[in-house]
Amino acid sequence: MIDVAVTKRLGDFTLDAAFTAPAGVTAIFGRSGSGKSSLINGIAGLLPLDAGHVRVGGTDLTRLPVHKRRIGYVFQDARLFPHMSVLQNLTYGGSHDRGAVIDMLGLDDLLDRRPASLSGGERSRVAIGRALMMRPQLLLMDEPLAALDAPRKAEVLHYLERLCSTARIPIIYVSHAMSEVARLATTLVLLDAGRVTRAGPLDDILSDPAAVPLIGVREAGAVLTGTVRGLNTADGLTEVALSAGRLILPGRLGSPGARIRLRIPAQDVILSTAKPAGLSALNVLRCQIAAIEIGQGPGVAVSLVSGTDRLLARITRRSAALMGLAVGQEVHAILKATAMAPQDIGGSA
Amino acid sequence: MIDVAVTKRLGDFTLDAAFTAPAGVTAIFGRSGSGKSSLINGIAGLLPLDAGHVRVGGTDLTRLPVHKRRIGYVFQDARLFPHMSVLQNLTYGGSHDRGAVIDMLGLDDLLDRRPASLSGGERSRVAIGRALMMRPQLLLMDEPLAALDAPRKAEVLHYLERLCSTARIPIIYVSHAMSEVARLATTLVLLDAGRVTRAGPLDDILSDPAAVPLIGVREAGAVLTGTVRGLNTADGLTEVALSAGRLILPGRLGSPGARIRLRIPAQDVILSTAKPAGLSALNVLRCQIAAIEIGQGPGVAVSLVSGTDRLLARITRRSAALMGLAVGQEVHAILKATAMAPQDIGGSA
Amino acid sequence: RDLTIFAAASLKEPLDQLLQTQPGVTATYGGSGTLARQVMAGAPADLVFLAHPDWMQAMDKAGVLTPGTVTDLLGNQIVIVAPAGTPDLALTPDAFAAALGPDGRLAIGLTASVPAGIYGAESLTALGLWDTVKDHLAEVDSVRAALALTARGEAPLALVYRTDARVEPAVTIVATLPEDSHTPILYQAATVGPANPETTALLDLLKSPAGQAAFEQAGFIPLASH
Amino acid sequence: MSLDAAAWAAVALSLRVALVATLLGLPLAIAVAWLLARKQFWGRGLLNGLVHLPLVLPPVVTGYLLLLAFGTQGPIGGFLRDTFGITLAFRWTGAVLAAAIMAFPLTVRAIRLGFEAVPPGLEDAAATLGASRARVFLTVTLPLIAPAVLAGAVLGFAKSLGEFGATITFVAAIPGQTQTIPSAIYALLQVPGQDGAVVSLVVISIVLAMGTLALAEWLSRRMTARIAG
Amino acid sequence: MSLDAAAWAAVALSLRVALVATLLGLPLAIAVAWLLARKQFWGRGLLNGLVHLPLVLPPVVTGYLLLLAFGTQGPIGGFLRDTFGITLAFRWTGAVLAAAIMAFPLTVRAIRLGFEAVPPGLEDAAATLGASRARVFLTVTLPLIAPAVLAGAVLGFAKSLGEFGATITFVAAIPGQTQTIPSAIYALLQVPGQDGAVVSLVVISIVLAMGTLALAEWLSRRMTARIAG
Ligand SMILES: Nc1ncnc2c1ncn2[C@@H]1O[C@H](COP(=O)(O)OP(=O)(O)OP(=O)(O)O)[C@@H](O)[C@H]1O
Ligand SMILES: Nc1ncnc2c1ncn2[C@@H]1O[C@H](COP(=O)(O)OP(=O)(O)OP(=O)(O)O)[C@@H](O)[C@H]1O
Ligand code: MOO
Ligand SMILES: [Mg+2]
Ligand SMILES: [Mg+2]
Repeated sequence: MIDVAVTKRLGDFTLDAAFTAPAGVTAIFGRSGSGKSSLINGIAGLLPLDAGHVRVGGTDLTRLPVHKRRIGYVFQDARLFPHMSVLQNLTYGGSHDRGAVIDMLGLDDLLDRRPASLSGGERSRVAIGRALMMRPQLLLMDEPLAALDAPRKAEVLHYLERLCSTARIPIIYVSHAMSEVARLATTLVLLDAGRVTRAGPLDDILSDPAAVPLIGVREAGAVLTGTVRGLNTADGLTEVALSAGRLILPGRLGSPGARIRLRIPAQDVILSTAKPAGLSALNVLRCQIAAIEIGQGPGVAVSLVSGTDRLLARITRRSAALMGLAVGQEVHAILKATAMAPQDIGGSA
Repeated sequence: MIDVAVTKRLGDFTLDAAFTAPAGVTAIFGRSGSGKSSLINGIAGLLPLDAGHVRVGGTDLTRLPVHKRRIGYVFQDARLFPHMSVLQNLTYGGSHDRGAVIDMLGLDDLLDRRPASLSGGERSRVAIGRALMMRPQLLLMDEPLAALDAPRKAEVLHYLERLCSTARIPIIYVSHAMSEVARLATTLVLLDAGRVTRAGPLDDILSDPAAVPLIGVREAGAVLTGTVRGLNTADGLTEVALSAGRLILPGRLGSPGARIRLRIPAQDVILSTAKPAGLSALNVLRCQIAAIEIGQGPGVAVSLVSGTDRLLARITRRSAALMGLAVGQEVHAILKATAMAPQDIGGSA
Repeated sequence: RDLTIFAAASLKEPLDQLLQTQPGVTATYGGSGTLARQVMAGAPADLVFLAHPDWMQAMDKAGVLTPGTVTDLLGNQIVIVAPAGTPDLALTPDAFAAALGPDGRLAIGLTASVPAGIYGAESLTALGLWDTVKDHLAEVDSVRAALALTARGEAPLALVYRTDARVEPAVTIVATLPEDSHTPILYQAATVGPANPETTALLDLLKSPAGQAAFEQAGFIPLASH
Repeated sequence: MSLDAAAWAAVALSLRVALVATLLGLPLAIAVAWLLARKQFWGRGLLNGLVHLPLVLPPVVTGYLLLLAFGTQGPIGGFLRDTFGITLAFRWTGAVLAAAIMAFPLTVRAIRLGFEAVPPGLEDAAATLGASRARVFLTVTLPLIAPAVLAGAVLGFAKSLGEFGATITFVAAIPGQTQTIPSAIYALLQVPGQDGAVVSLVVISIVLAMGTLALAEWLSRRMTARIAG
Repeated sequence: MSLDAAAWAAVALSLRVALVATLLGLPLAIAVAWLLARKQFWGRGLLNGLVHLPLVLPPVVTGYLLLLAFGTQGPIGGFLRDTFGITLAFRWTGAVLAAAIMAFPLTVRAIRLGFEAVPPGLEDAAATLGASRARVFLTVTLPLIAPAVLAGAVLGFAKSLGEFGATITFVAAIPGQTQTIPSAIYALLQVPGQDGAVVSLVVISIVLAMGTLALAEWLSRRMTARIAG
């Protein structure tokens, strides 16, 4: 449980943000300059607050000096120690999971090098590794993956998920990329001009048509939890049961019985009034339309219910009219299996 | 026309990369540590070369000192001058398009501030503006948008497109994000461990099923060029003609007659053997299967021809089997109109 | 027990020579004012040997000297030197003005503090030369620095002790200031602290004919007589 | 205070000498610091040694060497007199030279540290923006090392105020011309019973130094504040 | 070379004094530089002034002040003698004190510039990694300012080698005890015909200084190379 309230004037900018979050990953999402870095600096104790408090797991850290807070911090700029080797940097705060971290981040060949000769992405990997090896009681990450390429990003995300679920370390994660956020986070805090505009469980906010303008058209979508039913080793697909149907997803996503999180971006959902046939898309869910939200642009957000799960679809206004969609109507939601690539499929929540 | 050959040893790492590119945007794509920054440092004249040459538009810059090359450079780290205001930083190399650049980058309120008090994203916006205002003969950009939020990213991409097509400034663009690259670039250079593994027109490489492993599953896809036919102001959709069909896309994409570039990621394409009906997806193209590439994982890359256009679809192996797909077969490709959000739709090439 | 003499820097050469026969006695040299202040601050000196009586008096008054041991040991002469080869100089304003020229300078120890400067100013005043030279002085912190200025040809004239002038080949003595034009130049010595046979013996050595001869050889005028 | 006109003249002269020495020495100090910090060349070690020499040698020796080189009979002094009509010996200008040379190692060191602390990428960035080496230096490097230049100037100014040995040996202590505060203090110290005047001059020195330091701190804080935003 | 035993003793003593003064002065210089660079407190300006004082005052005055305070009759000197049995006046330890004090402003300035150039975020980063203030200082700050500390030490060492006025005033020039190279040169300068010995000692000074500088440059280059990777 994290309970944070931070008030601070910085020139013309005023940060006045408070939120509480359960264990797990809390994503802080907001435009450039909205105060994300300042907020987590306040949590780390690096920004002296005008007022506020920081509580983690019931302990009040507000009055503790930075080094006693045991809060790991991956800075937006890497802040490696230039006079130390990569290995010395990594182990400065501890060397928990040393081998695993070095492996995951591909740092093996870099251990003797000095930060000055590293590439941008190599630097940020070292910075991530350094914060992980201290095994903090709370981990702050400020756009940690911005400089990483896609395969490495996927690996690190996977590790963070495991860290969060097995080691139970809460993470506060700042990012512009909703795909990262959605995969990891259980709680979402939306920040705008120094204030929290929305905070709560990620699934609720992402599948709320009213939140689409706050999050951005491309980022909205549902996050579902399903149970692994079985794995077909021949074609590498996994069957996942939802409350009212099943999905066939690529990859080995866990052993039967495991619970996993799936993000289904609103724009990847196709609606059909007739039951589709002869399609390459393997996944079709029967749904009922719960709400239709007409936005400013050419799009319409359609909120769907399938069993106890909620989905969000974004289609054109013209399609909605042509299909004659109405609240209460039964429709088929078509999801492409490949569209849910590893990056968007999270481990158990 | 850009003609670059760069050889340089850096510790254990050897950069040995050469490519030529026509005017327009050349994307350099490669994993972290593959030598992207070193390569463009060599082009800018900041990394003394062991051997090689740099020619831009027929002029040999190899022997020119950095400041005479007129090559704008947006660094991976912003490198703002800490003792100057934002405005002084911006105009240090010139003040071409001052108003437009300040507007586009939303820098108006920051002009009197010092870099030390800027947020990460604000810093990188100033760095971009500074390079643009010098109106260079070649623009190098090293992951310039990594710290920007999605709406700002879209704006900057749009501006860069205009810059490239109206001011005819060639751009060399380093990025991990294929969505940025695909939208902007005409030429793609793939770098791996200091060597060029593939270089050529973007469309060819992206729609080549054989290049999928090099680029990454999620990034592969076709880039098509179409002509704007008309705009429906009522529902905000634009009709675009391809060589053998038409697409309905969201947003105002240009006046009738304008040529625009469309990126269609392979994983966003659904195939159907029957002509689909009652779908929310507005776009269905009749295609013929040109090739089927079976990969390592659960996916299959299907290369399609529609008129003179080439598309790439990525579906599961199971679907391919169920549908009995074969080379030469006629299929329907279903594309969601909203899936082609502004970010993936480029201006005329 | 080792004994230490605090002596004016100008005495270095003959005193060192004399002490070669006295193992266990070392000499420490410096400006007279500095040495006197150090002795008053408790410096481990057994005997002081200075170039001007003023500081002797100050020490005596401060009670650091063995009462009644202040002894006149040596005299000296002050002379005017010029670069080698210069003819003799008459002690008249005109001759001095001519020798100095429009912007030539007379190098001299600080007239307020360096003993040679104090004696020199007194003498030049008595001889009616002060007004001629007073705006043409180059005051320096030691006689040796004054000598160097003339030896280097920077100053056409320098006022120094005869003892210094003798050994510098680059200069020649062009005038000797009469002894009655200034208070007698006195090098005094005294023992420090309570009376003590060893220090008394040392003072006696300086007074002895052998001691006096060593200084006379260096150009000083012996004043101590048994 | 119990000071006569000569003493006040010494105060005025000391200020003038220290100020001029600092200002004249600064450009050269910046150039030498730049060479030492940024360039590898034959004789670099020698130059570095030469710069530090006035620190290592007793001031009197430095004064004597100045006399040999810059006296009217010396090679450089003769050249200066014959060519430009400049005389240094026994002039306040000579005191300036002595002070500048004695202060030089201090100033150079501080500025060199400044050069070495400039973030490497910024000058590159300026060059890509089309700035010539000179412009990069004036608009990027120099402003960034300004605090170090200021620190060097303050050290040099303080040293110039306190310089005694080299000055009196080179240009003597001519009241109103070359008699600086330290020479005046030295003279007073050699005379019994002048302690009051000595204390006055020492207090003046201290006040001057404190004033300079306060001014420098204020300037430096302003510079840092400008960078901090 | 035409040097007698006393002159060689002066060389050995100078080296010892300069070395000990530099090493003993360094920790205090680092502490004071840290205070001046990082802390705002009442009396900061005063401390800064006090540190610079030996630079501004004629060395002889500093020597007298030392004599007044640390002499056997002085308050601190008396205390040290009565409490710890330490005597400084007229001992080589006093020469160390004089050299350390004269070198102090130079050393402090260089180190202070080092502190001011430490990138601000790195110490924060170390603190988030659980490092106490002391550990941050020892493992991050100090290594980062090492080149500045080295520069300060070199300046201080050079100054200590060359220090004359304060030393001779505080501890006199007792051969074998307190007579350093500069005092030996001074004494030789008083004697006609000793120019050869003077030149020898000057050359030895220069050689010592050059050697120190070369060593320092080498060390500094090694440090920078380690950071550059
Ligand atoms: N001085 C050096 N010594 C050893 N290796 C070096 C040196 N400089 C760079 N390298 C290595 O060269 C490789 C290329 O670096 P570069 O910065 O060009 O990579 P990049 O492609 O830009 O990576 P990123 O996407 O992470 O920024 C990296 O593996 C880096 O570690
Ligand atoms: N000292 C200061 N004076 C004035 N404004 C400041 C100061 N420090 C920060 N700000 C402003 O506060 C706002 C919040 O900054 P912060 O770094 O927290 O943003 P952010 O959300 O992390 O942005 P980004 O995504 O670009 O990193 C910014 O607009 C910044 O310009
Ligand atoms: O080196 Mo000094 O003794 O300060 O002039
Ligand atoms: Mg930020
Ligand atoms: Mg890079």
